[in-house]
Parts: sequence; C-alpha cells; structure tokens
Amino acid sequence: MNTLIAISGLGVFCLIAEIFNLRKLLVPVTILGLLVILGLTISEFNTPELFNNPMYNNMIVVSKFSVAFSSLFIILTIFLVALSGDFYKEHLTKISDFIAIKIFLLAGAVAMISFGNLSMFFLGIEVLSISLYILAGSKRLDLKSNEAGMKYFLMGSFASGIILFGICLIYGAMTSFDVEYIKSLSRSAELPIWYTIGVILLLIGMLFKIAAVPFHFWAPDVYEGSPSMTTATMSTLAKVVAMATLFKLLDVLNADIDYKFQIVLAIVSVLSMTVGNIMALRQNNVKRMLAFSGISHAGFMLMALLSMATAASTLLYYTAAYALAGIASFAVIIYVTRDKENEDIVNFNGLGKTNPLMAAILTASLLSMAGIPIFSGFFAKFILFTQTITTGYLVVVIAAVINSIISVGYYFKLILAMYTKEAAEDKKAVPFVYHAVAVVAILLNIVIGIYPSLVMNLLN
Amino acid sequence: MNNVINEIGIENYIFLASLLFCIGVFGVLYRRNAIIVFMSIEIMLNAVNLLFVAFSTFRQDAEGQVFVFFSMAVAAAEVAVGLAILVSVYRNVGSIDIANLKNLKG
Amino acid sequence: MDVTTILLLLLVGALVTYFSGDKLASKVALVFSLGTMAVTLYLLNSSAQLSDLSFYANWIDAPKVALAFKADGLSLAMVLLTTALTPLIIFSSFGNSFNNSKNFYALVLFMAFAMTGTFLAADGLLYYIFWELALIPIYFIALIWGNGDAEDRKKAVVKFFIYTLAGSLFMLIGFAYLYTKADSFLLEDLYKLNLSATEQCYIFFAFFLAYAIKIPIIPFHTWQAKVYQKAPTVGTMLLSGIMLKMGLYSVIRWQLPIAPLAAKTYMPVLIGLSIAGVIYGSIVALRQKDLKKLLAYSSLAHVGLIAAGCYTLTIDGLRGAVLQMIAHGFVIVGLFFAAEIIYRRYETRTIAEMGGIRAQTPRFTSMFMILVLASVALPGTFNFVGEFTVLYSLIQINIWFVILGGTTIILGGYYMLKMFQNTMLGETNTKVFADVTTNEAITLVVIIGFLLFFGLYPKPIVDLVTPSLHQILETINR
Amino acid sequence: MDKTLALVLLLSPFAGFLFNVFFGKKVSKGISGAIGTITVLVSFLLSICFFAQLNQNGKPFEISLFDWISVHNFKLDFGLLLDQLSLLWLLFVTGIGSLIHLYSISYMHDDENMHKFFAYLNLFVFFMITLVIGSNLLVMFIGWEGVGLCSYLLIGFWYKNQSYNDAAKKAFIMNRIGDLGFLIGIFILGMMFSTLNFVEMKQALSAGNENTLILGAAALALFIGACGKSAQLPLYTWLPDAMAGPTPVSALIHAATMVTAGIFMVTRMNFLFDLTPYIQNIIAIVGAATALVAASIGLLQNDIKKVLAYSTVSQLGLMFLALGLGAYNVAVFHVITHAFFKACLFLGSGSVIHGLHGEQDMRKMGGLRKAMPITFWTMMISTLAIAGIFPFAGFWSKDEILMVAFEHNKVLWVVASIASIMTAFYMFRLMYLTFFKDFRGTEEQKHHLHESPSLITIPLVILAVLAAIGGAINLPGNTWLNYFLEPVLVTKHEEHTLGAHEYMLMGIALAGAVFGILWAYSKYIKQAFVPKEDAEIVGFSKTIYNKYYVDEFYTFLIVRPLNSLSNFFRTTLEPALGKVVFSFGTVANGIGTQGKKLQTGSVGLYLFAFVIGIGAIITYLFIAK
Repeated sequence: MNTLIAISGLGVFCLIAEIFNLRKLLVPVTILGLLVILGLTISEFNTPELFNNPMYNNMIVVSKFSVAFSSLFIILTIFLVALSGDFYKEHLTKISDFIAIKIFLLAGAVAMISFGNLSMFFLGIEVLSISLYILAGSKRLDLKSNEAGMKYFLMGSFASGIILFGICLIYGAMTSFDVEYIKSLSRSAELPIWYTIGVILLLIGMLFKIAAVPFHFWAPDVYEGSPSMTTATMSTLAKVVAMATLFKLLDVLNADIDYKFQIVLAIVSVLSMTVGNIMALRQNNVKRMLAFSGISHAGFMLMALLSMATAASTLLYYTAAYALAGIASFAVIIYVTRDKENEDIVNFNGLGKTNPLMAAILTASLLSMAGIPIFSGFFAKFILFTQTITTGYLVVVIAAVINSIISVGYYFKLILAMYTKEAAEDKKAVPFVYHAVAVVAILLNIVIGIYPSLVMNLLN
Repeated sequence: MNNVINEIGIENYIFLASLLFCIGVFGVLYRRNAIIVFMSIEIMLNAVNLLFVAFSTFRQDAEGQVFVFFSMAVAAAEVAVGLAILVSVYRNVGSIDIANLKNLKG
Repeated sequence: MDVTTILLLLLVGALVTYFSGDKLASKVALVFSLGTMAVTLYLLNSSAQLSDLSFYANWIDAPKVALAFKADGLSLAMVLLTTALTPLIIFSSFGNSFNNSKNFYALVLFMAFAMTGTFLAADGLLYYIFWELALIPIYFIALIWGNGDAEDRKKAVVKFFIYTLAGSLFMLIGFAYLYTKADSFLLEDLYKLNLSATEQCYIFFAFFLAYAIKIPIIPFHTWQAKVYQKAPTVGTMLLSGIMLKMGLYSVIRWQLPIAPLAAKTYMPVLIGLSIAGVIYGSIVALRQKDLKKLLAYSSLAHVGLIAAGCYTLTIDGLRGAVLQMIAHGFVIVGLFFAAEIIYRRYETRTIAEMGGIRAQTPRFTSMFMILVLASVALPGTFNFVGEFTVLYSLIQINIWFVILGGTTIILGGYYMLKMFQNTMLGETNTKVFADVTTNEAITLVVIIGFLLFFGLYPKPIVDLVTPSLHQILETINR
Repeated sequence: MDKTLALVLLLSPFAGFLFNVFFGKKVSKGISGAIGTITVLVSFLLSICFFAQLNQNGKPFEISLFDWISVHNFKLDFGLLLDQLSLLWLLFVTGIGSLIHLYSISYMHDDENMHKFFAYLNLFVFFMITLVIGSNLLVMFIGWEGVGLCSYLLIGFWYKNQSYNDAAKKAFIMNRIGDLGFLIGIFILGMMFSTLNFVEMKQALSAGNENTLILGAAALALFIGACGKSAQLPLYTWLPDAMAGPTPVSALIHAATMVTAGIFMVTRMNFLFDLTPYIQNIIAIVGAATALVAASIGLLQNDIKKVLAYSTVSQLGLMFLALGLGAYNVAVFHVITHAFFKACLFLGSGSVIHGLHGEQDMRKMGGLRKAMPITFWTMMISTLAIAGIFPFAGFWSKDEILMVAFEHNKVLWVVASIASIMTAFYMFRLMYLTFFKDFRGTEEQKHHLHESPSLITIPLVILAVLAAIGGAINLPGNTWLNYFLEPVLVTKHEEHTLGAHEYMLMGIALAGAVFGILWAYSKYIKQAFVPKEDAEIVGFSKTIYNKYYVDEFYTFLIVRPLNSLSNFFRTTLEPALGKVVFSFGTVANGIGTQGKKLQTGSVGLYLFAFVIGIGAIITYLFIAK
C-alpha cells in the first residue's frame, strides 16, 4: 500500500512540478523518486509481517507476488521515464503531463496487481487504461495517433463494460468484492450460474487487455499508430500488468480452474501464438511486427496459466524476460525512428555498420524474444515448456515450438536488414540515454538469463 | 424493497440488465457515429450499474451501491478522455464517422 | 585444472580478440587458440584418471540445472578435434583480409567455445545451451563475411538457421520431457531412466530431428550445400570440420544411451537412411560445378557413413564413427582450404574455370592430391582406419549395408578424382597460379602430417576413446 | 638384425621416393634416376639374402612392427611375413623393378618431370613390397590400394593430356570396384576367424567346421578384388587404356608385377579357395573366358602397346585358369616367366617407340630389324617365349597350364589352346609388322632410326636371357619351384610323369603355336598385308577392333545412367527437396499475406470478432461436458 501511495504522490508531484518550472529536472527527479520507491518496495519484500496483513479494509493485499511484480513494473517505468526525456523534447512544455500520466499508469498497475478487493482492481485497470488512451492519442496533430487513440478507446471502454458486467455478476453471486471472501466461497458453496458467466466475462476482459486471439485486433493498429513511447509502454508495461492480473484473477476467483476452461485457455493460447506469429511474418512496420509478436507472446504466457500451481514464478520470469527485451528493443527502435515518418524496416538498414552497439542490442533483444540461449527469453520458454509438459499439455508445447520456429523468421528479417543491407544515411550521434537504457535492459535480461534463479526463487 | 425484488425475481433484473447491455453492445457494433457509439457504451455501463443496485438490494449489502459511484466516476473520466480524442479526430478528419478510421490496417 | 580451463580460455580469448582491434585480432585469436590446444594436450597428459578433469557446480535450482562438464575419452577426443582445428582454421585465414576482423575472429573463438562446451556438457540443458549458442556465431560469420550474391546468401543462411533451430527445439521438448521424468538434466540421471518403449520412441525422434538436420542425414540436408558455398571458407571449415560432428557426437552421447530401445527397433531404417545419404551425396557430387558444393556433398556422403556406424550400436561402429569424425574433420578442412587457395588466385569456385594448375605449382598439387586420397580413404591415411572400422561394423548388421555403404569407396574415388582432374590437371592454364605461400603450406602440411601419422598409428586416439565408448555401449545394452 | 634388414628392404624404395620428391628437382636427372634405381636394387639384393637364408633353413620369417587397427574381435598389427611365396614375388618384383628403373633413366631422359617419374616408380615398388610381404590381409590391402594409386599416378603421368587422365581415373575406379570386393572378403574373414593374419587363418581353417557358404562368399569377394587388380572379365577394360602411361610403367606395373597381385592374393589364400570348389570353378571359367576374349581382341589391334596389353590380359586369364584348377604352383610359374618375357616385350616396344619418337601405330612401322638389331632379337626371343615355342620359358609354363586344364576339363583346355594359338598369331603379327618388310613411316623418322642406347638395351638383353631360360626353374622332372612352394600350399600338386600323354599334349601345344606363327607369316609376310585405316575396317573385324564395344556398353549401362541420375538429383531433386523445406515458410508467409486482409482497420469488425469470441467461449463452456 505504501508503494501505491508513494507512486500516486510522485504522480502528483510531477503535475505540480510544472508550476515550479522544474521541467528540465523532472526526468532525473522522477527517476530518483522511482528508485526510492523501488527500494521501498524491495524492502517490503523482506518484511513478511506486512504480508496478508489487512489494511484499509483489505483493499490492498501485499504479498511476495504483488511486491515482486510491482518491483518489475517500477523498473520498467524507470526505463520508460528515462526514455521520455529525449522523446518529448519537442513538447517540453507538456513533459510533466506525459511523465505524470506514466506515473499514474504505474499507480494503476500496482493497484491491479495488489488488489484485495474487486473495486480496487476495477479502479486500477481503469486508471491504467485511461492513461493509455491519452498516451495513444497524445500526438494531437497526427492522424495515425488520433486513430489509434480512438480505436483503443472504443475497444478499451467496450472491454471495460464487459469487465464491469463480470464484476457485477460475481458480486451478485458472492455479495462481496473481497477476494479472500470470494476465494473461500468459490470453493465451497453451490454457485449460481451467473457467477461462472461473470468470471468468464471478467477473464475475457483481461484477455482483451493482453491482446489474445480473438480479442487482439486492436493491438497492431494501436501499436502502429501510437507514438513509439506509448507503444513501448503498451507492449511492455501494460501487457505485463494485464498478464499478472489475469493470473491473480484466475487464482482468486476459482482456485482449481475447471478442466473445460483450461481447454479454452489452451486453445486461445495456441491461437494467439499462431495468429500472432504468422501475421507478423509479412509486416514491414517494426512496431506493427512487434505488436503481432506481442500477441504471440501473450499466447506463450497464457500457456503458463495451464499449470496454476507453478505459474507464478514462471510468469514473473517470462514477463521480466519479455519486458526487458522489449524495453531494449524499443530503446533502439525509438532512437532509429525518432525523426522518421514511419517505423518501416528499411529504416534499420545498415544499422550494423552505422551503429554497431545499437544493432547488437536490438539483435540480442530479438534473439531473446526468439528464445535463443543465454538470453532470458530462452529460459522463460524452456521453463514454460517443462512446466506445461508436466501438466500434460504436450500438444500445446509442440504448437509452441513450431511457433518459436516461425517467430525466428520475422525476428531475423529485422536482423538481416541491420547487417546485410546498405545504410541510407551516415552515422548519427546517439543521446546517452538511449544507450544507457538499452544496455542496462539487455544486461539485466542476460543476467537473469544466466542466473534464472535470481528471479525464479523470488516467489518460492 | 427486498420484497419487491424477491417478488419480481432477481433473474428478471439480470435479464433486464443483460438486455440493456446487449442493446449497448449492438449499438457499439452497428453505429458508425462516434457519439452514438459513446452513448451505447454508456448504456452498457449503466445497465451494469442497474444490476449492481439490484444485487445490492437483493443481497442487503451496501457495497454494490458504493461500487456504482466508482463506476460512474470512472465512466465519466473515460468519456471525457474519449471526447477529447474525438475532438482531435474531428479537427484532423472533419468527421466523426468511425468507419473513416481505416488508415491503420494490414 | 579441469576442463573448464579450456572453455574459459576460449571465452576470454574471444573477448580479448574483440578488444585487441582489427589489426591484431587474427594474431591474438591464433595465440589463444594455440594456447587452448596446448592446455587440452596438457590436460590429457596430466592426469591418470580422465574423470579427474570433470567439473561440477550447481547453477539453477529450479529447474535443477548444473554446470556439469564431463571429461572422458570421447568428449576429450572431440575437444581435441575442436581445439586442434581452430588454430589451423584461424591460421589458414591469414591470407584473407576481413572487414571488422576483430568481430570476425572473436566470433570464431566464441564458436569454438560453444562447440567445446557442447562436447563437454554433461547436463542436458547446459548441453542444449551450448548447442544453440554455437549456431549464432556461424550465422553471422556466414551472413556478414560470406560470398556470392547477398540475397541468395541471406536466403541460404536464414534457412540454415531456422532449419537447424527448428530441429533443436524438438530436442528441447525432449529434454523437457526427460526432466519431468528424472527431475534432473544430469547425464547419469538420464541414463538411469527407465522409459517405456513408446516414450523412448518420442524422445528418440525428437532428438533425431535435431541431429539429422545438423549432421545432416538425408532428406534433411538441403541447407548444407548452399551454406557451405556461401559461407566464407573459415565458416565452411568450422561448419564441416567441427559443427557437423556435434550432431554425430550427440548421437553417441545423448540419443543412443537415453533411448536405446528405439535405436534398436529402428536400426535398419536409421542405417538405411544414413547409407542412402552416402550414395545420394556421392551421386549428386558427381556433377557438381562448384568446387565448394562438391565438397559439401562429399561431406554429406561421408557423414552418412559415420552416422550409419553410430547407429549400428556396436563398439566398432561407435569407434569407427569417432575416428572417422576426427579424420573427416581434418581432411575436409584441408580440402576446403585447398579450394580457398585456388580461389585466392583464380577468384572462382567453378570447376570448369580451373584446370591446368598442376604444372604451375607441383607443391600444391601434391598436397591437394594427398588430401583427395585421404578423403577417399586410401589405406595409410587416418580416414581409412575410420572407414574400415565403420564398414566392419556394418557387416556385423547386414552384408547389404556394407555393400551399399561400400559404394562410397567407388563413387568417392570417382567424383574426387574427377574433381581433381578438372581442377588441377590438363593443359597449363593461361592464368598464372602463384605457388603456395609458406603460411598456406604450413596449414596443409600439418593436416597431412596428422592424417598420415594417425593413419599408420591410430593407437593413441583409439586408446583414448575406446573405454568411454565401452561405457556408453554398456549403458545402451543395460 | 633380420628385422632391420627387412625394414630396409621395405623402406629403401620409400627413401628413394622421398628423396626424389623433395630433392629430385634440385639434383640432375642422372642422379635422380640413379638414386631411384639403387634403392630398388638394395631391396633386390636384400631379397636375395633373405631368399638364400630361407632356401637354407626353410623357416618363414615373420615380424610384427606395431599395433595398427583394432576392432571388437581382433587386433591387427603392422606385420611382415617373409615366406617362400612372398620372397619369390619379391625377387622378381625388385629384380625386374631394378631393370626397368635402369631402363627408365635413359627412356625418360627427355622428360622434364623425370624425378617425379622415379619418385612414383619407387613408391610403386614400395607399395608392391608392402603388398607382398604383409603378414595379414589388411597390410596387403595397403599395398593393394597403394599400387593402384601409383598406377593412377603413372598412367596419368603426362597429365596435360586429359584422355590420359581419363585412363588413369578409369584404372583407379575399376580397381576400386575390385577393392570393395576385397574389403568385403576381408570383413567376412575377420568376422569368421577373428584374425586376418595368414598363418593364423590357415590354422583356423585347417580345424575345419566352417560354413562353406560363408567361406564361398568370402572367396568370391576376394576373387572380385583379384579381378579388378588383375584385369579379368568383366573388369579388364582399364588395362588396355592404362597403356597411356610411359612404356616402362606398362612394363613394370601393367605387365610384370602389379597385375599379378590378384594371382598372388589367390595363391596366398589358397587354403581358403581350396575349400570352395564352386568359386574355383568360377575362377577357372572367368580365367579361360578372359584369355579367349582378350586374345581375340589382340588379333586386330594396331597400337603396339595395345596388342601387348591384351596379350597381358589374356595371359593373366590363363594364370587364373590355373588358379581355378587348384594348380597354384603352375600359376606362379607362369607369373614368373610371363614377367620376364612380357617385361621384355614392353621394354622392347618402348625401345621401338623411343626410336620412332613416340609412334605407336604398327601400320607406320616396319623394317626396323636392321636399324634396331638388339631390340629385334630380344623381342624375338620373348615372342617365341610367349608363343610357347620349345624350349623358351613360356613353353614350359604355358604347357603346364594346358596340361592341368586337360586333366580337369577338356572344354577349358580347348579354350586355352585356342587362346594360345591366337597369342602366337598376334605376337608374330606384331613382330612382322614392326620389324619386317619396309619402313612405312615418314622420311624424317626413317632418317633418325637408330638403336637405343645401352641403358635401354642392357635390361632388354637380361630379360631376353631370362625369357629364354627362365623355364628352368620348373622343368618337368626338375620341379624346384614346386618343392619350394610346397610349404605355402595346402594341397600338394601331383607330379606329372612325362608319359606319352604328356608328350602328346606338348606336341599339340607346340603345333598350335607353330600354326599361329605360320598363319601370321602367310598373311603379313607372304601377302604383305598391312592393316587398313580405322575407317575402312568393317564387319566382325570392326567389332573386334573396337573391343566388342565393351567400353561403350559400360558407358551406356553404368556411366551414363549414373551421370544422368546425378544430373537429375542435382537439377531436380535437390531443389525440390529444398523447396519442401522452404514451402513451410512459403505457406506461413502466404497465410500471413491473406491474414493481413482480415485486419481491415474497421473497429466494427474488430468488435464483432470480440463479441463472437465471447459467444464462442461461453457457448463452449456450457455445451462441452
């Protein structure tokens, strides 16, 4: 709870900072603040007395799970904020808005992951979503950005309606929004049919958020149209948050998921992977490609939910690996395309020559997403496969493997462009911050790749 | 109040709310005017709010009604943002027909 | 000191090479690779028990993965092959100049590191990681420093990468499955598993896909010729000299002992497929127009025979396979180097544009000739020892296998001599062919010396590998 | 001490090879040739020493040098065995080898690569010695393949001519076909006896109880090997082509020594072949057929070396006939005498070619008797020997073969006799066309006609003497060779008592030879017939002249299908297989392209899919049980 309050406080501070004309200092100060909050959160991790200690009427429940994920969200936000400084340099007057929105987004995220009450969950997801609507449409004069914002808004609020409906039906069955209460009741009592429908609607709402097939259509369009910074946020932070929340929801709403629902999950998972990967093959826009790649990764992450008992650590590891690779790649993508009209793959031609370091980082992050060893993406997939085989879904694993193979196809398209094509322009200077973010993110990725226990042991 | 609900039957409230919700859904699906789409979404949300209140009464529990306040606030915020986006779309495109928003595809 | 020294030295070597700058890179890489070879030889001679060289440390707790490196005759023989060929390969490239040579040589050493790791790893996942890791450097080496039309090359290299990766991923599933059974990736634990026949089949074929593509066994070979042709010669040498052996080594180390029942059930099919590769590779090689492609197909034929040996599940088959792996590693590196020597002078790989070189450079001709003869397994060369042993194992299974597999003796002679005739003999070429330089000669002489010495006295290598192969065979027949 | 000497015997030619390879170019041609000759001579002298020793104590001498190859059921060492058979072979290999080296010093003097020539020759002798003195089949196989290699190198010695290279390649590959057979034989024997050592195998076999079927397979496989090396049907076609090499090579490798390796091997393994009568029959039939076919082709050849080549094939056939009939000693006898007269003939033809500056077509020779008397007389003696005229060496050995054949099978005897008559005919045809009548070459050549230098004629003379008196080692009644070989042969060869029967057979053989000679005389001396130009040859003669079109047949049956198969694989199957792999990618890409159309950008559609998704999931959950 302290984390949430601190984050909200920081958000408010960002808004006020504008008044005091602290715009130039805003980014460093925010990062500093976030680091402090990160420290605070991590310290919570080692104080077990906080866990399961009802506060504020059980609105927020702190647990190892929520702390670990919150830390991950904060780290991701630090990266995103760090990149914002340069990204919004032409909109310096509004920078405090942009940063504040990101911080509030983080607040929503933390609320989503540590909710103890469905109302908190609903507030969290709405804070997160509304922030994203704004960010998606934030390039006011750009038609693509407008369209992205509009589409995201329409579909997002539609999904919000579904989620709300779901919560309502659950409430009707349970007479409470308290998850502990729901959890215990869901195991014992005979439940009215609308409880199940409510759960399904709620989960479908989350599937929409993580962009799983067939609720994925918004993702490519919105990713492409949004400003790159927002795309980065959506594809890393927002996706990870939604995934973790989905896990938590499944955990609390129905401890033993019904076999039928597992089948649905398996099908959605396989469909997401397949559709995402195959559609990504023919994309020329890098952001769009990563959107489809994100859809397929959503499918992979859904696989983790097939074995709920061990899913928490797996999911934490997978999301960390995926998000860190995503941050690293977006750092490069933003750098490369920042004064380009679009994000077409041709913009990356010859990057290997003009900027070997950036090219290497992008390559590494793509390899990680493709699941090549020593990068954490490999372990993420591997642990996922092992776990899913243990549960008995060999077919899903085989589908996943085939998809991994397909995914190499488009990841390598980008790598090929960087190393085999001739560059259209000369080398240009890279602002320090891009290097810093990209290098730190990919190093973190590799470190957890070499020592998976660092992450895997957190939730045990 | 409770009697009323018991007499009518909670199922009927659920059907009503569902019906309203579906009307909202179809509105979103078939209308092309953005404003009307927004309104349809509002219908969906309000259908849910109605159901919340019904459940709240049915269960003799105040939490549901509190939740409605949250949901209304959120819906308001959402629509505010939505309208803002709509305005900028209108400025760029000169229309609020969502069928025109097809630049991003493929 | 244990085997990790070798690995560390190679890894450090790769880093130092990268930071040493373009001018020094090749020399630094050579020094490190020679150092590694020296260390390997020292290790081999330093301890009475090879197993003293093994290394074990915990790495990941859940899933339980260990940094386990097993040193026995088999793995050390393969490590020796790697560490002996790497300096040769690096040295052979001294006549070429590469853009960004620091990257290039660092990648070469890194690849040597990964391949050595593959040969040493005694933990399934560790092994898999090294296995995949070896793929990345060669991908970049072939892609960036390769030759020929860029689009074509890209297509070939990407196909190679995806194809081999695809196979490997199925192996990964196999390992994941094994882990759920054994709760460990350790080689010993996997050997101890009691899998049912059906399970063994699944595991076997999951592994087979990976190995059949890597080795390659027909019809999974389609990536090979193009990549060999397009990769720079150093890359081709690494691929054909060492990397193919990863697949064959893995068959012996992982596939057969873990799933022996399946291996026994499908033995005729597997041997048949391998031998079909021998014949097919030889026949395709007959009419190749490109020298490197021809050598690629010859390699296909040879590894087919080696694979057949592995799948006989006899001590002769395994031993012959290992001997032949080493012999083939050297000879194919030598042959590709010969092709490169010609390319440096004539800038062509088309056989039709060669010919008439012999009169101009008798020294080179003789060395090339010896390599050709070694490749067709003339008695007295190391290749004969290997080929003989493998064929002898085949006859223990079925005489037809040896008759069909033995056609390599005839067809191999045919296409290699035809190639030699068309490249080297005939009316003196109008283009000047400068005699081999000292550097080039040293490389070739070392290879030839190795092949001839061990051809007559293979005992050291046989004694090195035999005990470990007996152990593996015991596991297979448990 | 003996071990050292044996090693010197083996390695001396190898040292010569190394010297000529590394320093040959730096020293003068004379020195290079001298070194080559001396090293072989050393081996020859040492062979004599060993031979004398063995003749005294009769004990074979076996040494093991080091472990070589090991397989699961046995270990092979690198061992040498000097027994009666190997020493006999050593003697004539190194002896004739020395003579031919000597001859080559002069013959090859004008060649720029003379040092290489000697290097190869030395290497050949080295491998031939290895083949002969190996104590087990695999060491023999080293030599076996090694001599094949040297044969390849020497046939293609003039490497600028691609057709010579083709001939070399052909020789190597046809030999390799045989080698595969040999290897399979080795494998089978290894499986059966757990050893490949000759002495041990012999002991194991004498214990009996072996499966004759498997033994037969082994024997057949080994015989296929012998067919390849010794140019028997159907693998003989490489030998005539091998005449592309320099003439001393033809004399040494393709007449006297290497091609007899098959006979050596069969004799070595006589304890095996004796147990497999079916295979022996096959050997005898193949031998007789080869003798006849080759002799008939020889009748009409116009290239002087080709005639001798077919003659060699034919004579080898006779030797195999003897082997097949179990008369190993007779075969060995004929090998030795044949080595003498055939080496002499080849060297003589070389002398003629040398004199005519490379002309090999007999139609452009004639009348050389006066210009080259030594060559003529030495060749005449050898021709008489090969034709089987009393009392030259060939008479005795060939007569023995015919006699053995007569005893076993009359048909074989008839075939062999016809082949002998043909031999007499074509050999005298050769002599008449070359040395008699008038010279038919150009004026220029005529002007330069001269007898060859003494380095060439000395070997000729020595060989001619041997061809004349070489039969003495095994005269009926004085059968030294038979006694000498007794320890290495399993079945004892029964003595011929020289009765009326035998004399009659001798008479018939002699008469046949004389008939052949007279036939040739009438045609080429009396009628002064000169063979026609290639284009004018018609009818059956044409078929024979073109060697029964066997080469064309092989090309049609094997080489062409192989090449078209290769082309098919290369141009069709390979890309197709490649496409199969690519097709996965293509299909995925295709679906991707189609899928892009689904992503229309319309929010309505997206929402529609959303709702459908909800509907589908809910429906599924409630319908599925």
